[in-house]
Amino acid sequence: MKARLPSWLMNPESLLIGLGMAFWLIMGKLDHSFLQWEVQQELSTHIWETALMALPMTLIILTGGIDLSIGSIMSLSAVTAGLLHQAGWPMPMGCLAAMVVGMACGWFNGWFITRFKVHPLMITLASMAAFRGIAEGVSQARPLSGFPESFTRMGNDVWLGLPIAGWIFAGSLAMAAWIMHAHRLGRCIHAIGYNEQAARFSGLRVDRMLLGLYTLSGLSAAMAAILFMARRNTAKADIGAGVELGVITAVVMGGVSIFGGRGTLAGVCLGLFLIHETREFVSWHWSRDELNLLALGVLLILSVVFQQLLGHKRAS
Amino acid sequence: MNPSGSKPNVQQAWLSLLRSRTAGLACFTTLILVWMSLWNPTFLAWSNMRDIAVAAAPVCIISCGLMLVLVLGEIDISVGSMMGVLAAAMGAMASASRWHLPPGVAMVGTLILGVCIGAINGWLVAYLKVPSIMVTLGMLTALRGVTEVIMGGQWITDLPPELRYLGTGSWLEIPICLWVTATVVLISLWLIHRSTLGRRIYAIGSHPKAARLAGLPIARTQCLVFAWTGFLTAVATLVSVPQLSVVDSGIGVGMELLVVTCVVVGGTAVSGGIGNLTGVLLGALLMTMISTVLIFMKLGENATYWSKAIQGLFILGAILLEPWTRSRKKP
Amino acid sequence: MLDVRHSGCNKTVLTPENAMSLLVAQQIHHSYGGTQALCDVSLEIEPGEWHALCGENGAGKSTLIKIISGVEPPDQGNVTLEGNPLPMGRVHAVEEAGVVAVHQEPVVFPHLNAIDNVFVGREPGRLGGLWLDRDSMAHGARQVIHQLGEDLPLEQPVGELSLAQRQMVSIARALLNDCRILILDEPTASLSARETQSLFRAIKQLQARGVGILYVSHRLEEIFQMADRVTVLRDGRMVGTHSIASIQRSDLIQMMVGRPLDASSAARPLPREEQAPTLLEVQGLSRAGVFDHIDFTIQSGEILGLSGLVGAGRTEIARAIFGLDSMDTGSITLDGQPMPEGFQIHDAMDRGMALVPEDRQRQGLILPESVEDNLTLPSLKAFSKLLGLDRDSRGKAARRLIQRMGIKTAKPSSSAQSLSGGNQQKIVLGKWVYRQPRLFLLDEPTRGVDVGAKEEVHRMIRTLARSGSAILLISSDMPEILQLSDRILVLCQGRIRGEVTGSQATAEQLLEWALPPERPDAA
Amino acid sequence: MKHCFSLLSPPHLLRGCLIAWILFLSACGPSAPSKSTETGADNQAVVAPKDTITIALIPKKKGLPYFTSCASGAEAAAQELGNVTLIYDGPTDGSPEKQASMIEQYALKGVDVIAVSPNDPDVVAPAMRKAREKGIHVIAWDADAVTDARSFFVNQSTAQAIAYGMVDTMVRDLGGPEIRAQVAIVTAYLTAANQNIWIEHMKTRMADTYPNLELVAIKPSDEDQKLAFKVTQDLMKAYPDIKGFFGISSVSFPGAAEAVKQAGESGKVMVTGLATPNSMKAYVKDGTVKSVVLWNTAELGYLTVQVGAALAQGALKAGETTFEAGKLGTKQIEGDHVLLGDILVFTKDNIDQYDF
Repeated sequence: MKARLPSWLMNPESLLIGLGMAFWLIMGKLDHSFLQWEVQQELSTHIWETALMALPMTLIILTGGIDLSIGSIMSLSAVTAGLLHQAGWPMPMGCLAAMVVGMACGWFNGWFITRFKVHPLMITLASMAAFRGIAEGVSQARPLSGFPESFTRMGNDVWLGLPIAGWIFAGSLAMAAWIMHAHRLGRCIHAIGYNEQAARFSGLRVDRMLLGLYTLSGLSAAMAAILFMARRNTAKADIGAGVELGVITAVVMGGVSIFGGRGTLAGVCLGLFLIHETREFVSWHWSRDELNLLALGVLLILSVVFQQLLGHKRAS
Repeated sequence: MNPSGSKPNVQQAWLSLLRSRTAGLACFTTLILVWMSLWNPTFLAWSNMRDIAVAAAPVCIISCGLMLVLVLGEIDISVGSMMGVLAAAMGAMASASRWHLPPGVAMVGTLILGVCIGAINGWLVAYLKVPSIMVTLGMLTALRGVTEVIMGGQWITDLPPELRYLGTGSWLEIPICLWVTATVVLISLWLIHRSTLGRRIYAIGSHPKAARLAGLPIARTQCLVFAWTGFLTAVATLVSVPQLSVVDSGIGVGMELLVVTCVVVGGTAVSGGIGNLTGVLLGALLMTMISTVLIFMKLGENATYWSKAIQGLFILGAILLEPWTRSRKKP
Repeated sequence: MLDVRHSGCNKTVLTPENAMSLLVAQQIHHSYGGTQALCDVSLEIEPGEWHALCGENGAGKSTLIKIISGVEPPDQGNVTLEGNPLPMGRVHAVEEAGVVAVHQEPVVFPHLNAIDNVFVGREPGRLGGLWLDRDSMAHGARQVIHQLGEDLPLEQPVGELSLAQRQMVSIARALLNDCRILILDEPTASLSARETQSLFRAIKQLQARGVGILYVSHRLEEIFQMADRVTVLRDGRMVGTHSIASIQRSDLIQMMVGRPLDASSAARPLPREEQAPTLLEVQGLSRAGVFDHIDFTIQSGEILGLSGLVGAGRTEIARAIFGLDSMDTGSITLDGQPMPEGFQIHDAMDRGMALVPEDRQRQGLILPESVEDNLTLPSLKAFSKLLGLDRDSRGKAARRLIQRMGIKTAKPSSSAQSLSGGNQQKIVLGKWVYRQPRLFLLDEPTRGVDVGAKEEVHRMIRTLARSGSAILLISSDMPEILQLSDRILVLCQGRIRGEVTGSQATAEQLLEWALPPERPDAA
Repeated sequence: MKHCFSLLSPPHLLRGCLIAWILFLSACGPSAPSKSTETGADNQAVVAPKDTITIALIPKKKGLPYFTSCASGAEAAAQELGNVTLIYDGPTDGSPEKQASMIEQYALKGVDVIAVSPNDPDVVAPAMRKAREKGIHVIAWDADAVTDARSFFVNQSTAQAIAYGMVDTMVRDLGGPEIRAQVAIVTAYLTAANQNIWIEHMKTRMADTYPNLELVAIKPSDEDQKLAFKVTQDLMKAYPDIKGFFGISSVSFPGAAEAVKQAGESGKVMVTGLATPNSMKAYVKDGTVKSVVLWNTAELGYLTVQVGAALAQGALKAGETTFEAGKLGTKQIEGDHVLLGDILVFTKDNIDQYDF
């Protein structure tokens, strides 16, 4: 209570920045080759899809919901695009169809959630199995590859120092930031997360907004699927398995309250960054995948505990 | 108080039971059993029923614990990885080529380890006030890493016969694991209906703020319930892993999702306060039965690829069962 | 022995009676974060005394109760029961000692039934607590609820009961213990007049047994009716303790508020003379089991009071008019234009309706958000431009509203939960005022609001009516409805029982209409 | 408009970022001089053979005893050669995407040789090609990759040979090609690339050579021994005439064998598949499994490292037909396949001689 830290030091974002700095220092001491720009640039390709899906996930968690089905939506969209490509559709049309399918899946989630008032966790737990199952069924679990080079180039090209996927993420981030900070939707999302009932009583169209957010989440999963296909030149029913855990981990690590309301996009970006750097560095330096699992788990718990302790100090 | 009202009350209770999710699940299960017995009478054979029960046993055991966690308004998604660690630890303790401890010590050690991991989860949740989904999400990842470290790239292929007996032996023609499951269910029934602790768990999950004003020991209860879940996970590990001769490093992968699905399908509210053990057990039975049903339906090869979709729609149906009837009742 | 202990703490002035006091709280200091909630507060309660605790919201009443009942340990000070110090900060031990509290917000667990609720935390057990004694629990619960003169479905989850019944369960929980001191924090806020009376009867019985009662209420008439002594708090400090016979109502208010109240505010409304156009017309509004064939009209500039017991369907009617709930049959016509079939809240809002809900904290406000955000939430669209929100004009509008509604806040960006109840209520009203609605549906606009703020809210309601808005006022507060309404409708069991012009209404008449004709309380 | 931007970067964030940037520079700072020497070393690696060779050996899934025993052979080769640094790492969950990420990492790190056992050839191919463009020798081992994504394949056995081998073993165990029998396959995931290639070849073999074998079901075990066990149990009951199971992943084989054993059908229902001898010893001894098909895994790892080292030193070039593989002697090269040679069949008689 005596020497109180300034308020800008007492929030999750600052804590994450601090952690990030500590990491960079450790990395620099242990293995400076890791910090080279080319290395970072190339390794960044591993995070863009997760990052892209983390944006709508942030908004959804801010409203107090969750979407576990994004990995499965990814696979269904990818399989759609792959099958249509095989059927002779031009790639852009295939991608468009994939996005439509992704949005349809998200809309389906949102519709059930708003229509039946079932907890999003339950609905998306079920649709997670259903969507992947459908993807497996329609593709008969076959890999679909051989996409045109003009398409795969999208996954590998670098423009102004950033991979194409990075630019897509940056664009989406700018849009999400605009929504959250400058548009009235941002206020509404926070309001719904803090107190859905009061938001309804204030005349906010909560159901419509939730429907929109889950659809957006589906769309982002479809876009992630397209980026994946371009990068790895293949579409299959098993892509995106387990990706939802990575996305949710990044979001909660970024200081977004799992109960809704509290959280910022800046925090989520830092969370994504921290997770990405940790994961890449551990396998870069120690080359032991099991340590990676250990490090990520411990990092998540520690960062949340720290956030909690800081938050506690602030409250009392 | 209301002597004339006792009869309608009974009637009302029956009606609400019929409308409840548990009844829906029971109907659903019966329907499947009848339908499958028409399709292929061997489905109802004792051996098949026994095998389904044995497969459902670990899920039931863990669900008994996880249900209480959900009733408390928390969640534990680390049970899958916990099972992996416990299996690895049990194997390493008992294996002749590793620590070579007596089987009894290995058993007790596994149980203690389970309680410890659960208690760590509980401690972080109860005393450091970290949301349980984050704690257990972290544990889910970290414990999987620990499993790999313990295994060290080698599987355990020499479980001692005493441990194998837990998984494969039977008493009075009924497999040991079913006896254990029955015991766990009985203890859980007592815990829920006849113990002070059970009332506390429901009360805290129902309204945490009121629980604080009523002076209930919230943190202690939370810690206890997580430790209990850890203990039950260890029990499930002890009776299910020795059914197989090889302890591999992938044991329990995806278990957390299966168990959460069962508990939720069984009518436990994600927001706490509501949970019915019968429903949860039915849910667990139903979820483990699906794969057997799909095999007995002898679908063609193409349809094999649709089995996951069928499972998914099945879960969706089971979850929507009750809200659907609820929303239909409204004008 | 008692004397020896008391002589040690001689700092407060001890009157001879103090030696006999049942409960003594001495020099309690407590602060939350940086704000001092209680400062040097002392209190004593004698056996069989009905001791009222008064003060505006935020005066520290609830904090004092939390400390005495052991929910929170004080920073300084001690509490003794019959000379023995109470264990601080341990609810369970304090309850064991015989000090039981009924908190403002009913301490009930919605998913448990009434029996479990009554016993939770102190279940009787056989075999050393390993086996719950269900029979004796059911018996005990039935007995204690009977003692309250109430009839509750014991096996039903409490969440399905009405608010009043839940409050009863919460009180039954407190009565279960053989208590020496019973603390009641606004127990009647959600009770109807009849239920209040039966509660008072039960308390009287306890009083006769020598139980000391610490009673908090905003309803001054209750205090003057029942209490023996009253202690007044203001801003966390003691103003004084007085025998109720020795003070006047106006004195008490002045002690609470710290200034004399505007006398004119108590005046009854004048009969309206000019005939204004009809704004809202409700015809044949019905929903099975909730309300039945509701017909009424409101004119512009009129305040229509809707009276009745809690659970009579008042809130539900307001919700249906606002499009929150569906209705079976009936039509709603606003300004000559019928509302479309199955209209939603935003339709109602767009046509100029506003609803101030009964539960301020849960339905009215986003507590963690700022005053500015709360004030502008329903009118965000008005500040939206092509490139997003126009923050300048939004901030300006919020500041204007803060000034106009007289909201006392450090800055527009402080969070709503840091404000007192009265100021929070002003936000809920103010957020609609910006939209300039033509019809206000006010559901208990002054529940749990202190006297001073209540006056301000009343003034605001009058101003709104004078400026031409129609107001539907739902209130359980009889003086309030009598003071404000131009016309009063009384609901009973979902039907309109009677109508009277405000100037002719009497409390007795309203109460008579509100009570069900034959069987009491058909729940 | 201006608010949009000011709010994208709250003041505390700006301050934090500034400090972070300074610290980042300080972390990079001291590395600047050594960085140049490092890149110099990297260039050297591409241009000319050098003293120490770094080989990254990537298995399909780390933690499988099969790959652990391969790694032990690889380690032996590395020690024998003396100038080889061996890195053995792979995804613990067997995710192809993670495997591809690892290939990209090693390519960036500038190792000399990357040896991949692709879990899904299509997914890892782009990463392997990218590594080759960087001048790194990329070879496939254990399972073949897309042809243009690697220079050599250290071939212990092709997918076709493995598949044919399993079918042939099953027929032999059942008692000859004349016997009519229903068989089922318990695979890993329905989407598992390697297993799917094997299944295709097995189907061809059955259709072409053994028309009496009827494949009644292909069921996934999701890499869960428990599920493999349950699926086998169910299949035996749903198809009472079933006579043989193929357990074609390392956990579905023991799972299936255990189910057959517990049903008391040991010796009547045949189980075969690929597995390391240790995990199958019990079943081979009690007759549930007659023969287990595998190769000498340690030698496979050994040969892979030998080939990698030879490539890095320029000793092995495309078009050669033989290769000197240390203590293994001379190995044949067919096209771009370096052949390991003999398949091992473990039976009751010889399984005790192997410990891996």
